[in-house]
Amino acid sequence: MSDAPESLDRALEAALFAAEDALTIEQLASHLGDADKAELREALARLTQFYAPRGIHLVERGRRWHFQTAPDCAHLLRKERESLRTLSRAATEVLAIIAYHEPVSRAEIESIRGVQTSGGTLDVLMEAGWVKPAGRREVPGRPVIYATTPEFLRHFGLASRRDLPGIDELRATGMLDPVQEAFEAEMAESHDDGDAEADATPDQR
Amino acid sequence: MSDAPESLDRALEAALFAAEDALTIEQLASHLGDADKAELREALARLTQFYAPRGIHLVERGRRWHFQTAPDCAHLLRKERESLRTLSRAATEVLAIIAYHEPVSRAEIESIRGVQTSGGTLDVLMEAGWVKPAGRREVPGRPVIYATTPEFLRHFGLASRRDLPGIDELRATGMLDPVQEAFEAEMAESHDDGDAEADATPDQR
Amino acid sequence: MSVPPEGGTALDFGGTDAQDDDWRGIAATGEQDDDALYLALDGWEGPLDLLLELARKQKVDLREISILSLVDQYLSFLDGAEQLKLEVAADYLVMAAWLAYLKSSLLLPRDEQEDPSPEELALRLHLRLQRLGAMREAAGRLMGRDRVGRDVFLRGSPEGLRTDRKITWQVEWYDLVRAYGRVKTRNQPALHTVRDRQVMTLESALDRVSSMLGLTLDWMELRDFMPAGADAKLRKSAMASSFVAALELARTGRAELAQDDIFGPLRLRRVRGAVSA
Repeated sequence: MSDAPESLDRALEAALFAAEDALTIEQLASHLGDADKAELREALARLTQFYAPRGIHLVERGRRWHFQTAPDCAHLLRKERESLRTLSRAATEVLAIIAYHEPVSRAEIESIRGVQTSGGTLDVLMEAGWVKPAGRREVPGRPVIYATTPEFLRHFGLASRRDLPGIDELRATGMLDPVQEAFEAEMAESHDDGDAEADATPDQR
Repeated sequence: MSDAPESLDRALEAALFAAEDALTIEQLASHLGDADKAELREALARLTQFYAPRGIHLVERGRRWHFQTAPDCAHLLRKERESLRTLSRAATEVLAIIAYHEPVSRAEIESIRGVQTSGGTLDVLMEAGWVKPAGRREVPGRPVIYATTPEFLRHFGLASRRDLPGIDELRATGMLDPVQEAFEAEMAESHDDGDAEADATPDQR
Repeated sequence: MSVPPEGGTALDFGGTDAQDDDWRGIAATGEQDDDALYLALDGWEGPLDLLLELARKQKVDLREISILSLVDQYLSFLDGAEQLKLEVAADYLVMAAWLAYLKSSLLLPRDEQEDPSPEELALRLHLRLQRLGAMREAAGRLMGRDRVGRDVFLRGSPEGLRTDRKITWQVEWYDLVRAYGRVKTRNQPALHTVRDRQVMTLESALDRVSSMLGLTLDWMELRDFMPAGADAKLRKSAMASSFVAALELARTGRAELAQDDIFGPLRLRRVRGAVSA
C-alpha cells in the first residue's frame, strides 16, 4: 500500500498534517478543490488503516479529522510537555453530567449533584472549550442549557457522544433519566407486582 | 514495511510529529530514553524512505529533522477563494465619473457627484483593478488624480473610452430622465454652441 | 417535613463546590488541627456527596445499600464532629434532621403513614445516590481516556491551512452608464468647464478697427470690420470687440458713429485730422 499512494491520499495527508484544527469532510473537500465526498471518505478510511500501526494516527472526532500521536507513545512525549491543568472534582462531575445528559440546564446539573454549582465551575469548562451554551429550555424562566463541543470530543478521544464510556449501559439502566421519572417508573412497577414498597426499598427491612 | 513498524520508528514519528521545532539526533535520543544514535540514524533513514512517496516528508535541514508537507502538495495549503460581490452604487458612480472625466482628483469627483466620497470607495475600485492613480494635478495641494486602467476596458468590453456613450446617447436612451429644467436649459444652450458633449464625452480632449 | 428538593431552590442542600483538586476522604476528619472537620466538610460536595461516600463504604453496588444503616452512619459522622462550624455545616444539619425523621418513619409501625410514605422518600434518596454515583464513575472514566495533551499529542507546529479570499467585483456596462446618467441628472449644474475658444480681444479689435479706418474717410459699417472667413464663434467675439473698439475710438475723438434707427446698421468713419494709432 505504501508504494504508490493515491494522489487524494497524499493530498489529505498534507492538508490534515498542516491544519491547525481538525477538519470536517466538507472543509477538506473545499480545500482540495471540491473533491468528491464519497471518495474522501474512502480515502480517509484507507489512511486511518494505513496509519493504525504507526506512531501517528488519523482519527475522527465529532465528524472532524485530525492526526495525533499514538496513545502508547505518550510516555515518550509527556516528558517535555507540561501536564494538563487538573480539573477540580466538581468540574469533572459537571462535565460528565453535561456530556451524558446534554443539553442540560444548571438547575438540572444541581439536582443531580445535590449542590449548587458555582459559576466558576462552568466557566472553567467553557474556557477549556469543552462546553458551550446551547440555547434555552422552553420552560418557565427559560434557563440556559449547556452542551459539549467538538473540542470536547477531540480532547477526550471520542468519535461521537455515542462513544462516551458506558453510556449505553447507563441509558439502559435508566441512570440518565430524571429521578422523578425513575421514581414513577419504579412505583408503577412495584404496584404491578402488588407489593409496593417491599421491592422499591429492599434494603430497609 | 508498513505492516509492523519498529517501535523505534513509531516513537520517532510521534516525537517528530508533536515537536514544536525540528529536532537534532541528540534531542531525539534524549527524548527517546537515550536511544542509540546509530540506530536512530538508521530509523530516520528508514522513515525518510517510508514517507518519500507520501503527502508528508521527513526531512533533515541543518542536522535537524522534521516533518513537512510534500513540496508538490504545498499548493494545497493555500487556497484562493473567489467571491463575487456587486459593486456598490456609490462605487459605480465614482467609477463612471472617473471613466468620463479622467484624469480627475477626488475633490473633482466629489464636486461632480455632489456628495463626499469615502476613501474606501476609491480603494475598492483600485483593488478591483479598474482605477489607478495617474500622477498629480499641478494646482495648489497637488491632489492625486485618477484614471481608468486597461483592465477596466477589458471588463466592460470597451475598445477605448470613446466607446462610452455620450450625453446625447444617454438622453436618447432615457438615462437622463427625469431631467431637471435648469439642467435641460443649460444643455440646450451648449448645443447651440456646438460643443455639447465637451463635458460628457472625454474622447474630445 | 418533606424530602429535600432536588436542587435549584432555596431548600437545596446548598453545599459549596470545592475547587481543590483532591478528594479528601473520610480520613481527613482525623487531621490534627481545629479546622479539620470544617475542611473535611468543605471537601465534600455537599451532604449528598457525603452520603454517597458513606454508601460506597457499605457495598459496591449502590442498589444494595441499606438506607437505615446509611442514615446511622451519617448521623454518627456528624455527632462525632464536635468542632462543627455551624454556618458551614447548615446543609449537613438539615440533611441530618431529615434523615433522622426518615429513620424514625421507617421504624414506626406502618398503620398511619402519611403520604408520601417513608419508603417512597427512601427510594428517592436511593435513586439520587445512584445517579450521582453513576455520574461520578462516568467522570472518572472520562478523565481516564487518552486525552489530548496528556496521552496523545497534536502536531507541534502545523503550517496551517490558509484561505486567501479574493473578491471579484461585479458591475455591468449598463450599471456604469446608468450611474453616470444618474450623477449628471443630479448634479450637472454644479460643474462648469470653460473651454478654450477663438476670440478677438479688445486690443486686437482696437488695432484692427483704427488701422482699417485709416484707409478711408468714408462711412463703414461695423459689419465690414469682421475678419473674412471667420467661423460663427469668432465672428460673434469679433463683433462684440469691434463694437467696444468703435465706442472707444469715438470716446477719444478719433472716430464718429452713426446709427439711423434702433438695431439698424452701425456706421463709423475717421474724424478728419485725427491721427490713426
